[in-house]
Amino acid sequence: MAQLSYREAVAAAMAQEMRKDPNIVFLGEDVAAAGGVFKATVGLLDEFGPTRVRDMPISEQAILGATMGAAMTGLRPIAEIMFSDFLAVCWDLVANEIAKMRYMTNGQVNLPLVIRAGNGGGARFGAQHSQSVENWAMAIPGIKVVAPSNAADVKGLLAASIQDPDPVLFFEQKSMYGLKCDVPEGDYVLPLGQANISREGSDVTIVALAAMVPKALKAAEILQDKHGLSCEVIDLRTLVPLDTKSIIESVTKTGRLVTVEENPRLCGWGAEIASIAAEELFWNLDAPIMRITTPHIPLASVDKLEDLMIPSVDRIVDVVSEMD
Amino acid sequence: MAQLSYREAVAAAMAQEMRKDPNIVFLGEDVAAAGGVFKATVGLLDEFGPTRVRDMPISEQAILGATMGAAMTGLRPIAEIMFSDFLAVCWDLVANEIAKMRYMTNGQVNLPLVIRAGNGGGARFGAQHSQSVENWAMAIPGIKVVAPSNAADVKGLLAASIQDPDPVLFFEQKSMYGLKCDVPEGDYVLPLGQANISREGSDVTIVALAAMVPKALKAAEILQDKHGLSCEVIDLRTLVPLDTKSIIESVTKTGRLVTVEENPRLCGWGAEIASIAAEELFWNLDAPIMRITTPHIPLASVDKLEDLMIPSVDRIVDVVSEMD
Amino acid sequence: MAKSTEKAGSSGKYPLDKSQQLELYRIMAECRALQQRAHDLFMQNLVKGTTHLGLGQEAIASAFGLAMRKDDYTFCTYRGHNHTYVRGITMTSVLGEIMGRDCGLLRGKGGSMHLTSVENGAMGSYAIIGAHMPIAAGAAWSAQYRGTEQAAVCFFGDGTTNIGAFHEAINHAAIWKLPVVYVCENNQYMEYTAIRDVTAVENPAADRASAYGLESILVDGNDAELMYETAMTALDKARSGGGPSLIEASTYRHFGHSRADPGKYRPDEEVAEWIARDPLPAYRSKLLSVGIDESELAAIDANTESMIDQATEEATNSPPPPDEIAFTDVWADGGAAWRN
Amino acid sequence: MAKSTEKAGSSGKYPLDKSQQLELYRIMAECRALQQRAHDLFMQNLVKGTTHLGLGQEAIASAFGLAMRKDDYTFCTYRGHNHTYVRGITMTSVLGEIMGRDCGLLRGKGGSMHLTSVENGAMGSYAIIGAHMPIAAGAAWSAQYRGTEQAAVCFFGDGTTNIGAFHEAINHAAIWKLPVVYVCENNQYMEYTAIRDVTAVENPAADRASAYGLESILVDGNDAELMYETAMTALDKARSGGGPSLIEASTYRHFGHSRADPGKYRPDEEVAEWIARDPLPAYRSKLLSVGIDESELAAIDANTESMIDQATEEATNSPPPPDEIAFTDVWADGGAAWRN
Ligand SMILES: Cc1ncc(C[n+]2csc(CCOP(=O)(O)OP(=O)(O)O)c2C)c(N)n1
Ligand SMILES: Cc1ncc(C[n+]2csc(CCOP(=O)(O)OP(=O)(O)O)c2C)c(N)n1
Ligand SMILES: [Mg+2]
Ligand SMILES: [Mg+2]
Repeated sequence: MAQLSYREAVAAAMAQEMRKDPNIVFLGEDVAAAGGVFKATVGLLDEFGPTRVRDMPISEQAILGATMGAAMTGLRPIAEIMFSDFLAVCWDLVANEIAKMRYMTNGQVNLPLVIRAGNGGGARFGAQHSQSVENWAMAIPGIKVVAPSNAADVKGLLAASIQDPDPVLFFEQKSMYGLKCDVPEGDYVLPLGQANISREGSDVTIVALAAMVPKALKAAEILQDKHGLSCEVIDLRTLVPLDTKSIIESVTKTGRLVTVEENPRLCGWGAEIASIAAEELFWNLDAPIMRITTPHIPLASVDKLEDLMIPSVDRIVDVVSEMD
Repeated sequence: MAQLSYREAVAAAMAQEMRKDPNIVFLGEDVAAAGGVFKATVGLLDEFGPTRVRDMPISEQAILGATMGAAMTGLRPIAEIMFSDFLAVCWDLVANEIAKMRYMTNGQVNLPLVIRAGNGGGARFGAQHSQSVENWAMAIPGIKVVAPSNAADVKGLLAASIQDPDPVLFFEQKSMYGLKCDVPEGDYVLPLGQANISREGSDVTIVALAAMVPKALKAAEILQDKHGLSCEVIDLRTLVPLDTKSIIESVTKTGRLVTVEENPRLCGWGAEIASIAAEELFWNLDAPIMRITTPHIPLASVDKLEDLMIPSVDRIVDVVSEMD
Repeated sequence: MAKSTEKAGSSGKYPLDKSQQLELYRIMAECRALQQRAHDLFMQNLVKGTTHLGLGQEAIASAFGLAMRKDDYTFCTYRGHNHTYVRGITMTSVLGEIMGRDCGLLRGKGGSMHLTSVENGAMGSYAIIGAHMPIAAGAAWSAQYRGTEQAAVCFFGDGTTNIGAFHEAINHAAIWKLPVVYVCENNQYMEYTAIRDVTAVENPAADRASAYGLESILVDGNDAELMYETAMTALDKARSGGGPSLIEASTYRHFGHSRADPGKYRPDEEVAEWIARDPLPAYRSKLLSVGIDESELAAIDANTESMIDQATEEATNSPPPPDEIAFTDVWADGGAAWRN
Repeated sequence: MAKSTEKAGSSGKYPLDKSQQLELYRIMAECRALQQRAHDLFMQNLVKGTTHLGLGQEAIASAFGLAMRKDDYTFCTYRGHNHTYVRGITMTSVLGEIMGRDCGLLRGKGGSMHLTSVENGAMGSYAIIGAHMPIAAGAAWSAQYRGTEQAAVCFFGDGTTNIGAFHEAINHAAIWKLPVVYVCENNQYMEYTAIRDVTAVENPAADRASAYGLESILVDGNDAELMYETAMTALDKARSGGGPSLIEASTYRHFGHSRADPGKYRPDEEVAEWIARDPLPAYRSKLLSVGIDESELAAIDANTESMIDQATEEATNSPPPPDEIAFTDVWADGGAAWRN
């Protein structure tokens, strides 16, 4: 095991896969010579050269269009959209083209591609550079959605996303790029669609994603120590495919469900999971299902206000400890 | 009362408001000379002239950008995005600019604008021209979302949207443009954020929107006749603001909740409402909450397959009649 | 980077021999029959959903069909029957698709606007304006990267030149010198609005070529042999590393924009003038004038007619697709599951 | 529609009198002080979030600041401190915003990238590349419709010329003859990538003007008086119904792209060459050379320094914003409620 940061794990996973398959190519803005504005792709240009690692103009539609066209014709491209907020300028390519092409053509078109994007708040970048838009992606049939919570998962899940035959939107948590953890060396691939039980517990199931996972774990500790509550924390890792099995098993055991999501409140993935539980686990539930989210408001820039908006450890503790 | 079609009600509402306020202007593709590809704006060019009713190039970003810039500086523009699927090519303007500008500027910017778009399936247009994307809009804080189910509501709600000081995304149901009903003559405005109890009942609450409303009503009839079930049908009419009060009152009475939505399954407005009920009405519920949706699949083109995918009267009857 | 508003004449660099001429005529005639039949079937209420016909515009797709290598890629729009047909699919599969039959190219899942035949290099018909332009650049990038000397050809309309994706795609193709040929079929209208009313320059594509460091190419899109020469020139350039081309070919659609549109916004004289320049009879006359025997053309015509009749029968007799396929092929594993 | 790669010289049509010259110098000096102080505060760790400085590019915003009418509209980017400041806001409000204080222009809700002062016609700083270009066209449309002879000015970078919204906005402005002035500040780089590496033409804005039927305008953006003349020409044209202009002004940012960037991708000689062309000392020398007394400039310098010191103190002493405002002003009623 080596200690790698979240950003280093991005480059490690890409390099691992690019070494194996010369058809993997990579493009984006400032990704080659500069190694990415988040420095997550440093070293790839040096190792793989300028025909495989390429800088693009500020043309997100051209980036994703090129990615799609290349994937249709034998390559396995990886694209970087710098901030996930910018998916809005190329959403047509994601939602209308990439996600629908295989289905519309009765299965003729293969799209083995990955779109990486920096996601989420906490960096005080303001409303247009801090959004968590994993729920935008989850709402579109035909695209897989991954959002890892630590460097080890970044390596394993990004490798899996690159190997996957379907289009994957891979959300990297901007606020976590610097965080290190033990990451398996050598070839390391995790399955898509398998949640991680980050902490076992018997009283309440807390479902979280990406930056919300460490907060949920911290809250679970406090809830155990201060309130004697045993929380099971599920790190979803991927939203599509969704590991409903793990959720169902856990809630069947605990009888209580709380979701913690960073996206704004309405129509988030928490609502999807809460609804699944309200249909399929209704008779197992001992208490109302609680969703903890960023309020349905654009994000403020200044630290003090941003911190009020994004779910905090305290809010999780408060909500869980007050559950019936 | 006059009988008007859904499309005639669009033109009627726009004309009603444009007569009162010379700062209301209208732009879109093929909307002026041609009266819109759905013929929903026929007559407006003749009545209000070419400085108020304007044809645009195929430049959706320019259309919504112009709309936003004009709204910021004293006009009250109405934009048409022909098919709601095309919102994907100008989603940045909706999600990142229009929805966030007032908040980011600490309340400085007024955006009294309306974006009208033809929404939904049933016309056999295939996956890129048939989507129901009201859930995309609901997921974005800062934009109001309206989707009427009949011509009378079109008139009242479109008038209200035009008068509203905030940006409104107004979804017109493509498959309903030809449907007529009694529409109040003269000045007619309905409040935004007020659901309509389309049918009263005591056993089950069915929440529906737009084209799903007549289906829910038809299903309610059958459920009464064949199964002796008394269904209350709520036509949401607007998703933001959301009339949770009407939903809560109804479910408190019936103890059962079913949502019927046309958008694909994951993260739809049905999930939002089911989650609200699972949190706030948990102790009032007598049965699992059921969501009826289009499956999480792009839409097929041919009638036979499209009809299998979009919720039908039969599916509503089946689900409701089998509820515990 | 020269700018020209003059239409190009023939360079004589790619003369067609007689067999090629007959082949070009055959392709055009078949496209025409297909479009006419699609229209007739619609009038008989046998077409489901919308259709966008390229009747009147066949010379462009046909010339490219003849000029392209089998392994080249095409990208086209909802008005893509001709462009897809010329790559080698059957008439039955087109008629079946628009009629919603199981024999349809996509078994009814895509519909008229999405004809695609990957095995023939027809990489899709796209219904959101502009989207396929950057996608075509991607296919060209792939060919360049793999070193195959394949080219990608991307057809689009005049109205498409005003959307952002047009700009991004062509700049990208130019800076990476991608082997892609962008072909603007200027049929003078977007849906119901004349292109001149909404465009800052007279020739919506040709007058913008210089913004990407490209040559301005403006041709008569109803002149089949000139289109062939234009296609060959651009394809050769693409294959030899010379980068992209942007071609503007002027033409006209004889019918309205789509099945719903009678096309009444167009002045009668304008329609008449363009119908007089119909590319198919024009090419027929030309072939007669260069000495090709009328019987050879008549044989092609007769064969075309029997093909389209047979296709109509096959499609009409084909059942609708089975229910199950509504729920397949979202993912590479053939399924549609989003959960375990 | 002439195409030019030569930079324009002065026409002498808009000579500045001495008071205007001193005013232009003052505005530039204040912008410079503001940018330098923002940088220093960042180095002291007092800036929250990101900042994008326009240090080195002040001549452009300043000249427009002088040239514009009070009721004109400006639209700018995340690199918008100068453009917003010249419309009449206080230094305190800028420093307060980047430091996250209650005295900030947006009370911390927007941050460095979103400075806006509607009462001064500064209609927003936009952080998604290209978006403000069509929005500026909308403001110009509003002015045209209301018949006010206001103009909208939209500042953007070289990198922005490759995104779709650029294309859509300028075509729209051209066909409607909107009173909008598009100003490309070509500082040679997008974030870390040289613009020449990703653009099909040498001059990313000027070489594309002809694609919209516009004149190609290429100017030295570090020459304050030439910028003033260029601004006046374009504004007069806009007000008199002559339609939009597209100006490319070459310049350079002295620092990196944003606070996180040391700017190491730029060759030392290139940086040195551009610093030698710093617009502020250049204008100072020019004023001295035309006979303005050094004491007059020194008085401006001294006043600027005391202004920026006072603003720093005010901002530093301002508390952070109160919690409540996080939950206000989503809607026109001042609230954030999405349900009843
Ligand atoms: C982004 C987008 N905007 C609008 C439309 C609706 N639409 C379909 S075809 C069309 C006209 C296209 O004109 P042109 O590019 O000239 O092609 P033509 O139909 O003439 O072949 C329009 C506006 C669309 N499909 N996509
Ligand atoms: C749509 C979009 N893509 C990418 C970015 C990230 N980004 C921010 S600034 C910038 C460079 C912009 O370059 P330029 O237009 O030359 O302006 P400058 O920063 O030089 O003033 C980029 C790529 C963005 N904000 N929006
Ligand atoms: Mg056209
Ligand atoms: Mg720049």
